[in-house]
Amino acid sequence: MNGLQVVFLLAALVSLFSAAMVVSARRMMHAALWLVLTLMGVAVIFVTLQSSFFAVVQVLVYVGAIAILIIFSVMLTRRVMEDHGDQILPGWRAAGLVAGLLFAIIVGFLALWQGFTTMLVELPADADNLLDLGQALVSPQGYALPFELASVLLVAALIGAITIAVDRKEDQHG
Amino acid sequence: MDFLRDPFGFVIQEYTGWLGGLGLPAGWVDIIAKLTGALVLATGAMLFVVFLIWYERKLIGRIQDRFGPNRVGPWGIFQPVADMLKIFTKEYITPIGADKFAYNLAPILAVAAVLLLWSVLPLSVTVVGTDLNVGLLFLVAVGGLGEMSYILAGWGSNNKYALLGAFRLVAQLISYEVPLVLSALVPVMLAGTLSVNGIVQAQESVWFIVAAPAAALIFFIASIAEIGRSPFDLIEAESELVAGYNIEYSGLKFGMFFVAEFLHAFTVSMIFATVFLGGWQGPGAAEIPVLGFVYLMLKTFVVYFVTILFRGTLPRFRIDQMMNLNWKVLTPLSLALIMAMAIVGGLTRELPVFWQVIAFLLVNLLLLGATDQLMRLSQSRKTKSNLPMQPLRKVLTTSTKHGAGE
Amino acid sequence: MLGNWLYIGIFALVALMMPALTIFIAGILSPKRPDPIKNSTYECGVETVGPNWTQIKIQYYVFALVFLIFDVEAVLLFPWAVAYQLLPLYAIIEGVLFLLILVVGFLYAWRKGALEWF
Amino acid sequence: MIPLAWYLIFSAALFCIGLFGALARKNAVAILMGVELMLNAVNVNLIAFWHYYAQMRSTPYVHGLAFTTMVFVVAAAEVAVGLALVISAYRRRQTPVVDELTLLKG
Repeated sequence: MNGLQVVFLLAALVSLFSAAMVVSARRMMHAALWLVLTLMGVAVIFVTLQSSFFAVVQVLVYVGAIAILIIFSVMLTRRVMEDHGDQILPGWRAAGLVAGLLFAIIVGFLALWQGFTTMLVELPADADNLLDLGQALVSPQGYALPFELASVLLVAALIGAITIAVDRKEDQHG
Repeated sequence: MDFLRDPFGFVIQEYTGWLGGLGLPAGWVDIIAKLTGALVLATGAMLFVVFLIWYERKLIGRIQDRFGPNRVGPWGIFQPVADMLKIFTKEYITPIGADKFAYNLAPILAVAAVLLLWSVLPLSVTVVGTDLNVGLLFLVAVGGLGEMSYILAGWGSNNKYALLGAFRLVAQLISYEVPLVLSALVPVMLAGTLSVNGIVQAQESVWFIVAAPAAALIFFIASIAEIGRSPFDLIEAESELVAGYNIEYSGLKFGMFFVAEFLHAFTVSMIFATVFLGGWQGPGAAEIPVLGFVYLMLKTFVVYFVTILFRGTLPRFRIDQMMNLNWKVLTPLSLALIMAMAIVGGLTRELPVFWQVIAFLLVNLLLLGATDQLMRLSQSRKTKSNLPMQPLRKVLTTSTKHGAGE
Repeated sequence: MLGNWLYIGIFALVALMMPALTIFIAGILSPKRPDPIKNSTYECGVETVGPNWTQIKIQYYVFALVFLIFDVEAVLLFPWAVAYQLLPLYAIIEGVLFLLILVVGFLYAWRKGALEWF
Repeated sequence: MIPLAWYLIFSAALFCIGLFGALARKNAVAILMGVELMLNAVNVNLIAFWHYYAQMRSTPYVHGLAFTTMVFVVAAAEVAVGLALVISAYRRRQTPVVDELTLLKG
C-alpha cells in the first residue's frame, strides 16, 4: 500500500462517515456542517484523481457557495420543532433497504465488468489541461451548445429562484 | 547558484541535498523537505503578524496625529509582543450552551484558511511554494473558506448578536466575492494561464495594472471588503452588533481572529501585488532572485500602505450603501469590463503588443469614466428629487411571525 | 502534479496545527475559573430572551443565490479565459454571449429589487 | 496507484447514502442535502472514468471534464431553485417538513 492509497482511504472514510452523519444528524445545522466535511473529502478524492481544477472548483462552488446557501436556508427555515423529535420518516427502513440493495446491485454489475480492477496510473502533468477544456467548451464540434445552454439554465435558475423566494405578497397567508 | 544572489534558494538546495545524503527513502526526503518548507513559511507568516500589528498601529497613529505605540522598546516595536504575552495568559471563557466543536474550531480555521494562501504564492524566481496549474482559482477558493469559520464562530457561540454578526459578515463576503472572481478573469485572459507563477511571468513586459486598471481597481476594492476592514468593517459595528461574530471569544481564541485579520490584510496585498503589479518582476530579478523577493515585498508594502490609508481616512459605509456599491457598481462594471476586454482583445490581436495594451487601457478608462458619470447622474437625480435619505430599515431582523424580509 | 498537492496537503496540516497548538498552549498557561455568570451569554448584562439561534431574513438567501450563480458562471468562464488567446473570434463572441445571457438574469434580479438591502 | 474499483465503490456508497437521505429524511432541506451527495457521487464517477480514459488514450481527453462542468452547473441550478421552493413553502406554511407540505392537495 502506498501513500496515495492511504490518502484516498482516509479521505473516503472521512467523507463516507460524514455523509452518514449528514443523513442522520438531528440538528439541520449539524447536518449542513457535516455536509461541508463530506464535500472537502470529495475534493481530496478529486486530487487523488489528478483533477486539480475540479478539486479547487469543488471547494469554490460546493463549500464556498452551495454549502453557504444551504446553511442560510437552514437558518431561514428553522423552527423550534427541528431540534427535537424524529428527523426520519417512519418508512426509513424501506429506504435503507432500497439504498442497500441499489449499492449491492451497482457493485455487483461493476464487478462483472473487466475494467473494474484497472490500476489508475499517474497521468502526465498536463492531463487536466484547462487550455483544452476551454477550447472544447466553445468549439462547435465540442460543447458550444451545452456551454450556452448552461448560461440559459443558470439564468433560468436565478430568475426562478428569485421569483419564488422574493414574494412580496406572502404576508396575507398564515 | 551562490549564496549572495539567492540566499533562500541556496539554503533550500543545500538542505534538500543534505536530506538526500541521509540515506532515507526518496519519498520520505520529499515529504520532510516539504514539511520543513511549510513549517518555516507558516511560522514566518505567523511571526510576521507581530510586526504587522506594530506597523499598522504606528501608521494609524500617525494618520490620526498620535504617536502610536511608543513605550515598549525603540519606537514601541515590542508593544505587540507585550500584548501577545498578556493575551496568552488570559482565561478562555466558553459561554453556556455553546457548540464546543464549532466554537473551538472557528478560530483555528480562520487562521488556517489565511495561512494556506501562502502555499501557492511565488516569493521569487526560485522560491515558489508550489506552482499549481489552477493557482489563482485556489487563492479565491481558499479565501472563501474563511467564511465557513465565521459561520462556525457565530453559530457555535450560542449568542444572537454573534449569529447576526456572522451572517451579516458572510453576506458581505460572498457579495464581494462576485466582483473579485469576475475581475480575476481579466488577468487570466491576459496571461492565458491560471498558474500564479505563470501570471507573474506574463507581466514581464507590462504589468496588468497598466493594461487593466479597472480590473485592478475592482479587485482591490473587493479585496479590502474581503478582509472586512474599514470602510467595510460593518461587522465591527459596535452600536448595532456589540462586536460581531467574535463577541463570545476571549483570550487567545479571540486573538486568533485578529491574527487572521492582519495576516489576511497583508496576504491580500501580496496577492494584488502578484496578480496586478508583476509580483517579483523587476529589473534584474530574473538573474538575482533575492532582488525579486525585495521587489515583491516593496510592492506588497505599498499596497498594504494604501489599505491602511483607506482604513485610517475613510468613514464606515452603511450596510445598504455597501451592498449597493457591490451589486450596482462593481458587479455590472466587471461584467461589462470582461465583455469589452474580450472583444477588444479579439479585434486587436494582429496588432503589436504595445498598441494592444493601449487599446485595453483605453477601454478600461472609458468604462471607469462612464461608471463615474453614471454614479454622479444617479446621485444628482436623488438629490434633485429631494427625497429624504432612506432610513436604515430593519437592518437586523429577528424572528418574526411571517419569517422575515419585509 | 501530485507533488504540488502533497505540499499543499502538508501545508494545510501545518496551517491547522499551528493555531491549534498555540491555542492549546495558551489554554495551559491561562487560569480556569469559570462561574455561571461569567459563562452566560453576553448581551450587555441583559438576560437573554427566547432561543438563541434566531432566524435570519430572506435577503441573505438572495445574495447567496446570486453569488452561487455567478460563481458557477465564473467556473465555466475560467477555462475559456485560459484558452482566450488561442480562440478564434467567434469563440470569443460565444463567451461574450454567455455573459450577456447572464446579464439578462442579473438585470431581472436588479429590477425585481432582489439586490436591495432592506 | 489506486484501482479504479475503489473509486467506483466509493462513489456507489456515497450515492446510496445520499439516496437514503433523500428518501428517509423529513426535512426538505435535508432531502436536498441528500441530492447534493448523490450529485457529488456522480462527479466522482465522471472524474474517475475521465482518468481511466485519459490513461487508456495517449492524447489529452477533455470530455469527462466537460461533463463534470455541466454537472456542477446543474447542481447549482437544482440547489438554487430547490431551496427557494423550500423557503417559499416554509414562509407560507411555517414548516420545512415534507409530510406537512400538502399545497397541491388543495
